[in-house]
This record gives sequence, structure tokens and C-alpha cells, in this order.
Amino acid sequence: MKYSLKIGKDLLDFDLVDENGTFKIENNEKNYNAELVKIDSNLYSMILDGQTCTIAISKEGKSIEIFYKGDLFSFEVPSARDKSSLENASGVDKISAPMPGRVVKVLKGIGETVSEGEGLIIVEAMKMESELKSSIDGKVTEVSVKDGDTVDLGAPLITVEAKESENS
Amino acid sequence: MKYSLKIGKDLLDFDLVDENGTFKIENNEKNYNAELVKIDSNLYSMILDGQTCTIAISKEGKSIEIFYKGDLFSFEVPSARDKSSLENASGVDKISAPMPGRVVKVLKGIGETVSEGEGLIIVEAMKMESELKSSIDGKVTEVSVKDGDTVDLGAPLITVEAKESENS
Amino acid sequence: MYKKILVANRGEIAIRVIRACKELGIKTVAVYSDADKSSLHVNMADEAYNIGGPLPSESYLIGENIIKVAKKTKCDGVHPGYGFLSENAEFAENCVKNKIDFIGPSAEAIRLMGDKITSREIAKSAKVPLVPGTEGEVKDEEAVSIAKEIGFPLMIKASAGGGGKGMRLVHKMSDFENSLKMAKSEAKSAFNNDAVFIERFIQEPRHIEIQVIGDKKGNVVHLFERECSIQRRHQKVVEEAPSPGVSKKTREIMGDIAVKLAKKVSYVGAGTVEFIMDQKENFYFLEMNTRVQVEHPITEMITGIDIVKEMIKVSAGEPLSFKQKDVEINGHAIECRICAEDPENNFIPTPGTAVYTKSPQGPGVRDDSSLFNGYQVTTFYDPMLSKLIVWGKDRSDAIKRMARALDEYIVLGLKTNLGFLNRLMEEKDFISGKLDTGFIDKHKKLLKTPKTSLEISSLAGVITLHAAADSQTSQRDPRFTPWKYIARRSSVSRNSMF
Amino acid sequence: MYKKILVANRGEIAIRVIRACKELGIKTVAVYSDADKSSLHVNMADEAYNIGGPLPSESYLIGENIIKVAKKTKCDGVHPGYGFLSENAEFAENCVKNKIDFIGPSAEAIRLMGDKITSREIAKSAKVPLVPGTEGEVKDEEAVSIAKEIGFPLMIKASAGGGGKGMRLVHKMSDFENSLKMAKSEAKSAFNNDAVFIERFIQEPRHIEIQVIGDKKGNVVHLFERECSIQRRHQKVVEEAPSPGVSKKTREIMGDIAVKLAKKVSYVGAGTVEFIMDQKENFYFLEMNTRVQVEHPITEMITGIDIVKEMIKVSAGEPLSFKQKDVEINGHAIECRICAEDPENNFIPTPGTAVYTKSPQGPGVRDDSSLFNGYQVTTFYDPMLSKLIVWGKDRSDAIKRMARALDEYIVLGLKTNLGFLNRLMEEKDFISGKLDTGFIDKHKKLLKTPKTSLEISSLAGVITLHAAADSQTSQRDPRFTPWKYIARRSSVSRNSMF
Repeated sequence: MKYSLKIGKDLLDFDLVDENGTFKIENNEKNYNAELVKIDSNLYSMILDGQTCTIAISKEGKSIEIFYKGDLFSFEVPSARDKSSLENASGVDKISAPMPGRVVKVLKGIGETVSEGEGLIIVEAMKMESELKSSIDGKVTEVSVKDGDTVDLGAPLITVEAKESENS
Repeated sequence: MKYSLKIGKDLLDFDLVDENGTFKIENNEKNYNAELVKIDSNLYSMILDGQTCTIAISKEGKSIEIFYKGDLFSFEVPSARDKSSLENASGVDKISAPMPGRVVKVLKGIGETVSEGEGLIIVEAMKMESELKSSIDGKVTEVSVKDGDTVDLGAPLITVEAKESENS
Repeated sequence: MYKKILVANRGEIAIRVIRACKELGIKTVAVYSDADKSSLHVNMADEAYNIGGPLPSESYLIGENIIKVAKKTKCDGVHPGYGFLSENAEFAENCVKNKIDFIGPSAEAIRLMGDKITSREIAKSAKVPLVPGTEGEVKDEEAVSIAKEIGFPLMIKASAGGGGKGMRLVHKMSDFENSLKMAKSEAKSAFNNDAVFIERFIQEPRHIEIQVIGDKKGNVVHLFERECSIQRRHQKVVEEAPSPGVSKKTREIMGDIAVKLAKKVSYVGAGTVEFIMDQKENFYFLEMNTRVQVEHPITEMITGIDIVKEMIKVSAGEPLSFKQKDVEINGHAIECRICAEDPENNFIPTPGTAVYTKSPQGPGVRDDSSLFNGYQVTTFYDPMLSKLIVWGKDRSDAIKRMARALDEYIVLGLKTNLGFLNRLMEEKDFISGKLDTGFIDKHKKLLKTPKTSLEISSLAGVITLHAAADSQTSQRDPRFTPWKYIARRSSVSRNSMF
Repeated sequence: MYKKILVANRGEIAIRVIRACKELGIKTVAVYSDADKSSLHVNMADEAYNIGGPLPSESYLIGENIIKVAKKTKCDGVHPGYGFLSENAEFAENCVKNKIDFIGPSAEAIRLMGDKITSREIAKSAKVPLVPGTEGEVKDEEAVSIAKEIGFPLMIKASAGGGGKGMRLVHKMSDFENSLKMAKSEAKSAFNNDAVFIERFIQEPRHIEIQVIGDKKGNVVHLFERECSIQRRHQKVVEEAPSPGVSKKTREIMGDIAVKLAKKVSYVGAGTVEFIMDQKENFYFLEMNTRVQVEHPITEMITGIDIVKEMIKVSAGEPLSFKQKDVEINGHAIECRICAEDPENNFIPTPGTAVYTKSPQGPGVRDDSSLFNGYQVTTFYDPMLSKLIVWGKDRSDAIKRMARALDEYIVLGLKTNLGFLNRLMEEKDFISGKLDTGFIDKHKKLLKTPKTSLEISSLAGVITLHAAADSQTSQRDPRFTPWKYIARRSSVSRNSMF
């Protein structure tokens, strides 16, 4: 069976064969033998090619969260639309508020050219200031807030578009 | 509202007034003010007359289990039949297997007179022998097993009837 | 050092060994029976293999199969834990034959100390005190002089006996001859054999044991004593170190004796020499356990020595990382064995499912447990759920901390001894250290659940009942369970002052 | 001793204080904001009172209301924890005015040490070394001789400055005069003021602090140092005791100096004197924190002293239970602050719900946490979830144990720094003790989640997806969830060898 998972902007494709509870999985030309044994409500043992990995899993709707070795991975089940949009246009970075807070300073204005990793905006929440950075090279095409604004979780802040997508 | 709970052979009667989430409860001529705050899946804070008690609760069907200060209390919601039978005939002690195991020795035969606390049968499970005792004065009216039998959890073993109930 | 160790056990001790291996950078292989498929020890090891049915005799006791797994997975060591194969000399031998280290003493040492008669003889030759008594039959003509030698109180026992028949407890010389006659005639009529032997009767005995550890260079060090007098069904339930009943002088003597005994059998690894001690600190050899003991953590807490890591290291050939003069007692430690059992009903095991559990945390608390929500206690294995261990700067501090930790412990779904342990920590005689193996029998009131607890629980019960009934009548959203309902409503109205 | 203490705090430190009180037999009163209705500290106290809205300024910071609760509930002491009102001299004063002990130093001591200028002056008078430098403006004619006196590297800073303007780092004398000119001209153009001052520049600074504790009889003892150099956002994240960079001699000198400073202000209770130290063990006073410190447990682990209990006792008038000569360092302890934050994204806090958590157990592990399944991290408070503390017989032992414990820790539902901490414990420079406050910036690779973890997680993800899809097509029983399905099926076929 074919399955896809989306993490961030990446799409992962799997081919899974269910052999009565043990799974043969192919991803990215690698092959795995895996099993999943339930321990507790969210706690699992995954036996991967004979080695035991402790994993915690939660699934809600179309999102699957996996905790492994201290890190949390949030996967989503991509929709058909997701798949095509992911493949075509990856040239837009829409920055939204990572938590409710206050805009300390907008660093870039509309039309300004920015490089990957450059700071776009400083927000403050939980007594800490964070600089949000561009993940692509491009130009600022939208600024939705101004200094001092209070924003809710997920509120759009600033958008950068890649140069290529400008030309398209 | 009137509620009853059964624990072992005892029936507890309550009068509960729900004042929008705080409860005035009367039991056995005592009055209480209580609240229950949920913490975790089964974990609660009960605020009883201003003092906080940590309590764990599970409810399945008609039985309610309460963990408090290391002890576990199993309550049942009595049926109408329960209520009348509890009130009328408390003179029968039906001993059943407290866990799967083996009968080591039946100590009393049919017709034998036994006093409260006297041993009726010895069973073995988990490498330990336990003597099960009569909870009433009476006469053995039924023996359902013999030495060496293996028994499942809840299997009837031996029944004692009180002398009074003999006369009824 | 070992590359990969197979842990030939289950439950908390398997987890304990896996943790030690992880901290030493050693890979681990778990084995498990059908009943232990989703146990924590299986989850925590790097690899895990099923070795058979749920009965120990179908799985954990089949040494042959365990060795097969060890060979297949290329393990260079096997740690047996306690119980199961841990004191099985043949298994130890077979491991070695298959070029896998048995992490413990030599098969020879296991064999010598495992036999009651041989171990007594070795003990005698090492000048370890034994309970004074005649080993064989007492003849009438020598009886009085022997009785004088042994001292009072003493016990006359039928050689062919059992079940209390032909047994007499004698408190003073003037009663002796008469008691002897009665015992003999009782023995005659019960067993058709009037032979009797005499032994010192230890009043209010305490169970004291010395932890020893030896390496392959011939060094043996003792790590002081543990007191394990709080017992039910002749099994330990609360242990502490050091013992409140052992003086510095006795501690030194006992320790030296235990080391001497261990050296007699060239002991390697962790072992325990058990003594029975009277209230005047006279002590006598009981037996030697040639494995890590359930209660080893309390010794770890007061010495700072990781016994399990150390036994792995010495087995791999390293010398002990300390000398006798380096070890010191620091503070006081107590362990409670938390078991699925019913104190009100003669501590009968209570199999079932621990639907919800919460373990204590904070300063000085260690929980060695195999519990999780949904953990099942079966009739196949010991009903121990957890070992709760605390450290305090002195005994009083440790008792108060244990009381605090027990109070935080929650196990919902099956009866446990938590309530009993809670009450024990507030019992005057326990606090004052007046311990003996009959302690629980003398303090039966500790077994009863208090009336106030029933009262408080019943109130929580009736609120639960009410919330369930209430939500049934006013239910709109199917996911709006009684629980959510209670939480949402009452949390708003909790004692507000302003 | 106190009868009832109000704990004027929330989260793990409130729980810490409640535990100490329970072990001392003192009743506790919790206070809580609307956001903390179902927090553990509320559940664990004997009584609990709502004191207002979720913002600290609406609840935990309103001393007046807290004192009202204390009076109404007849508390004889208030423990402020850390943060909130703990270093608020006015609150301390008001407690005393209301005949309630403020468990901590006097309002006077808080005031003196809380003011940057006064505390420097007191430090100077107690001969505590300060970072060498001119406090005021440097005149051109004296600049060279001052620079020589201070030594290199040094920093020239604009008096009116900020933001790096008018600032120059100078490594050697030959560059000094030129740099001075440039700094002054830059300052002039930026602030219209060319005044500059000079300070020694501490390269690769370490954060070292000394724990002190004093009683009301004038005794002050230090409990050695903690190293807290692993920081992000200028906040500590990993602490250890003792410091791998402090020699025995420096330890003694620092300890003596800290005690002298504390005595200058008749210090009562637990306090911390913070220093900045270079890699050659030259150290300079930063500030004194007049309260219990987040990282106090590591000092407890290596000294066996319960700092929170001790501060309650000395506040109640008892003398310290130990003298300087009684305290010794035993082993090594490390603390990791487990926080809801995203290391890959500049450690930005990650509010949300911890849907499932599991805390490590076993030897040498202490977890001071306020977590439970369903715990909510809000934007109102610090995103710290837990303090994980381990003890080992030496530093290497402690690091391996921390790695093992972190590996057992599970927090599902929000991003945490657990993965980063996991990787830190295996970082060569951390293991060798090469620490400074720029450590994390120098080891950015620790912030990235490893590719193999993503790979393994994605496999678990796709099996989850498959099980969900599979159960949808073959669903018979509505309660037969994908989870049950996976557990039931695959557990049977797990590696079986026989």
C-alpha cells in the first residue's frame, strides 16, 4: 500500500506491506522491517530490524505526533491539494505568530529583499523576545502588523516570496 | 437527591444537594461540604470542608473504585433487589475463589457448625496458601469443590448459612 | 567490559539491570514469556525475544533456551537478577561452558552455599556463629548439661516432627526435665519416634543481613547491614539500612564475619549473609544468598555504591572500585515493597489491572517499579509492583520522607499494601525501632482500612454517582462525559476569596 | 516550628516547598490563579485558595491578597519560592508587619543586595573581587596607565552607550590608543557624548555561584559551588555541582568570600552569590540572589542537606544543623531544566498540552516536576516543565546517568528541549567539562533533530496511518480502535525464537 506523510514542507512517500502485523516498509529506496507493540495509552515499542525503539504516538484527526528520543515530530496526512501545491510552489514563506504575544519590531518593509536566515520581525511572549527569520531568499510582499500590536496564535505577520515565484 | 452505595455487605445512604458544583451531602446524620476537581484522567482533588484530599476514581458500569491514602474502596450501585436482600437476609456467606488457583484442603464438610472467623477452606495461588474464613456463625450448607481441584476466579467454593436463616 | 548482556529475568530487577547496562554503555537483550509481551523490561532493552509460555517453568526457568538466545544475539554476559535461575549452579556452569559469563559467583560457590548442610559446615569452619543447639538426637543422660550449655529460653523439637507436635518452649531450668518428658512422649505418640533435639529459642528475633561483594582478585568488602524484620508470610516487606538495632561494634563484627565466609568460597559478585539476631544483638547465621537481593537499593543509597554496576564490572574482571576503608554509612534508607495484595485478608495476592498509577517524586525518593497504566498483575509471578526507596539524613528523616512519598503513590484498580505501609510509617513502635519478625502480628490494627478513609471515599463515590446520573439527564454532547463535567463545573467554584 | 505555611508560588517550586513541609509535619496552604485551578501544587496542599486572574500581576504578584489569605487561614509563615515576590523587600516587610514570618532573609538584606550599586559597594567592602574597570569616565591622560592596570583583553564602552555603538574589544596594549580614539569618536557621533569607561573583558566566561545559608544566630555556611554555564537566552538550562572548572583552592576562597558577603548583611536563609569566572579561575562578583535558587537540588544531592527544610527551620529560629566543617562534597550532581521550547527555533516557548508524559525512575534520579497527562503550558508563566536531577559517584557517572534518565523521559504533545539535552550529554566538549556561557552558540549542531530520528519517527507514523486506514475498512467493533488493533496483533508475532 502507498502512504504519504507531510512534515513541514516535505512530503515523505512510503510503500508498506502488512504481513499480518509485521510491516515491510520502503521509503526513499531504503527497506525496513517494523512492528509496533502497544504498552500504555500512548506508549509503544517499535521493533525496527530487530532493535527496540521506545516511541510515543498521538493521533488526532489528520495529524500524527511522534515522540522519539526527546524530539517531537508532527506529521500530517497530506490531502490531494497538499500534494500538488507542495510539489509546485515552495517559494512562499508566510510567517505567522508562533504564540499569542506582542510585536516588538517589524524589521523589514514591503518590497525589501531578504536572504534566508535574515530576521523579519521580533515578537515577545512569555517575557522573551524572539526574532522570526525568513526561510528563503526573496522579497517581502506583505506586512500584516505593526510595532506594538498584540497578536493571537497563528495570526499572519509577514510574507516573503522567492524571486523565482516573482517571475512565474 | 437520594443515593445509595454498597460496599461489601453494607449499604450507605446519602442525601446530596448539588449547589452548582459544590455538594452538600448528608450521610449517617453527618453533614459535609464537598467539591471534586479533576486533575488527570483518573486523578481528582476533593475539597472536603475546606481541606484538600487527593483521590483517584474509576467508574465502570455499576461499580466505582476509589483510591484514597493507599486504600482501595470498591463501591457498587445497589439494585432494588440488592437493597431488599441486603436488608432482609444477611445470613448467607458464599465463599468463592478470590483468584485462579488450587484447592489445598477443604476444612469443613456439609452440616458442620462453624463460628465467625473459623477457617473453611485453604486455597493456593501465586505460590501462597490462604485460609478463607467464615464471616458469620452458621452451618455449612454447600461444598462445591474437593482437595486438589483447580478453580477459576470467582468459582463457588463453600457456603455457610446463619442459624437464624435456617429457622426462617 | 561486556559488549552485550542478556537479562535473564523480568519485572523491576530486569529494568534495574538494563538501566545499569545503559549507564555502562552495554547493549541489552531482554527475554520474555507470553505473559510479559508488553512489559517495560521488554520495551527498555535494545532487543527482546520471546522464550515461551507464561509459567516460569515454560520460560524463565529454561536455562537452555535462554543460553540459545544469548548465543544467537552474541551476548558475552548473562545477568540472572534474583529468583528464577539466579541461584542455579547448573545454569551458571552452562553459561560458562558456552563461553558466556554468568554475572554472579562461580557455580561452585552457588552450590556450596545453596546446600543447607554444607553451608552450615562452611559457616562453622569460618567461625560464623550458628544458633546454639544439638544437631542430632539428645540422650536423656546428657540432656540437662546440654540445656545448661545452650541456655534459656530453649526449644525442644521432635526429630521426626513438624506441625508443632512434640515441641516445647522452655523458659527456665526448673521446667526443663518435665518438658523434655512431655515432648518425648508426644513425639512418640505422634511419630512413633521419641527422638528430640534442642535449640536456643530466639525471642523477638530480628532479621539482619550483611551485603558483601567480591572481585576475581580475591577482594571481598562488606557494605554494612540491612534490617528486614518487617515481614508477612515470612517474606520481607519493609527493609532499612542501617539497622536501628545494630551497634557500631556488632556491625563491625558481623561485617568481618560475612567477609570471612564469602572468602571461604572465593565469592565473586554481590551476595548477602543472613542472620537472625535477638534483642541483645546476639546473632546467628541463617543462610547466604548468592545473588543480588531485592532490597539492595537501600545499601546503594547509604553507601553511594551502585551494586548492580559493580557486580557487572567485577564479573568482567575489574577489581572492586573501593576498599573496605573507603566505604562509609551516609544517612539512612528505607525500602517498601509495594505489592498487589490485601492486608485485610492475610496479604492474599490481588491479581488484576492497575488502571491508573502515579509514582512519587521529589527529593530523596527512588522508585524502582515496573508499573504503568494498564499494568496487569497475573497469578504467574510475584505480585510486587514497585520498590519505593527513600533516603534521609537520619532514620527519623527517612521515615517522614517515606510517609510523604507513600502518600503521593497512587495505584488504582487493585488492592495494594500502600495503606498498610502508610499507617506503618506512623506507628510508634516502628518509629522507635522496636522491630522483630513478629511485628505485623503484634500490630494488627495497621491492617485495617480506617473508618475515616471509607467515609471520605464514599463521599467521592456518591459525587461520582451523582455526576453520572446528572450528565445522563442533561447530556447534549456525547463526548461530554461525567468526568469532564465535574472538572469543568467545580473548578470554577473552588474556594475563591476575592 | 511553624504550624502552617502559605506557599506563595506555583509549579514545581510550590510542590518542592509543600513536600518539605509535609516531611516536617507542617500544614500547607496553596494559592493559585485562574490558570492554575487544576495544578498539582493546588492538589498537594492541605488547603488552596484562588487569588485572581492568570496574569502574575493579577494574582501571584499581589502581596496584599496573599497576606490576606495567610491571615485568614492562620498561617505563621509564608514561603515565597523563587521569582514572583521572593525578592520583594516590601512584601517581606508586610508579612512581618502582619506577624507572619517571611521565610527568607530580612527585608533589609533583600533591599541591600537587590540594588545593583549598593550590592557592589557591599561586595567591595567585603573584599569580594569585582570585574576590574573604571566605574566612571576615563580621561585621555590617565587612559594608558588604567589600561595597563586593568590588563588585556579589555573592553572600552561608551558611558551613554548601548547596542554595541562606541564599544571596542582590545586585545593588546599596542592597539589600545587607536581603539580608544575610535570608540570615543563613535560615541560622540552616536550619543553626542564621548565619555567612555574601561572594563576587563572576560573571555569564555563561566557562570559559577556559591550556595550560602545563614541562621538567626549569625552563623553562615557555604555549600560549595554550582556551575551554570550552559545557558540559552541568558537563562540557565543545565547546572552541575561541583564545577569541573573550579579547583579545591578556588572553591575554598570563593566559599569564604561568599560567607563574608552574606555576613555583611546578616543573611538568614538560603542565598546564592553569583560570579563570573574566566578559564584561569579568576572570578568576579555578579550579584547575590536572596532566595532559594531553581538549581538548589544539585547542591542537596552532593551535600545531603535539604536546603528547603533548612531554610524553614532557620527562619523559625533554629540554629543551622551543621557547621562549615561538617559539610562535604559527595559525588557529582547535574540538573537539566526540561522546558516547553523549540531548540531549532531559537528556544522559543511552545505553549500547548502535554497529552502524555512519563518520568524516568531508578537509581540516582530525582524528578522535580509539575507535569501530568493533560498538563497545559500557557503563555502566562515560565515554560519549565520539570527539573531532572541525577547523582553519580563522579562527573562521568552522573553524565551517563543523565543520558539514561533523559532517554526514559517522555513528553508528548509539545516540543521540548529533551532531544537537545539528550545530544548534549554525548557532546565531547560537555563531557570534558570545557564549558562557558557561549557553549550552545558554539555547538549549534546540538539544536538540530537528527535525520535518523525523523526516519524512525516517520516509520512509526506510517504504521499508525496504515493501522487507522486498515481498521476503518475492517471495523467491526466501534471500540476496536487502531491502537488496540496494533497492540493485539503485533504483540503476538514479536521476535519469537522457539
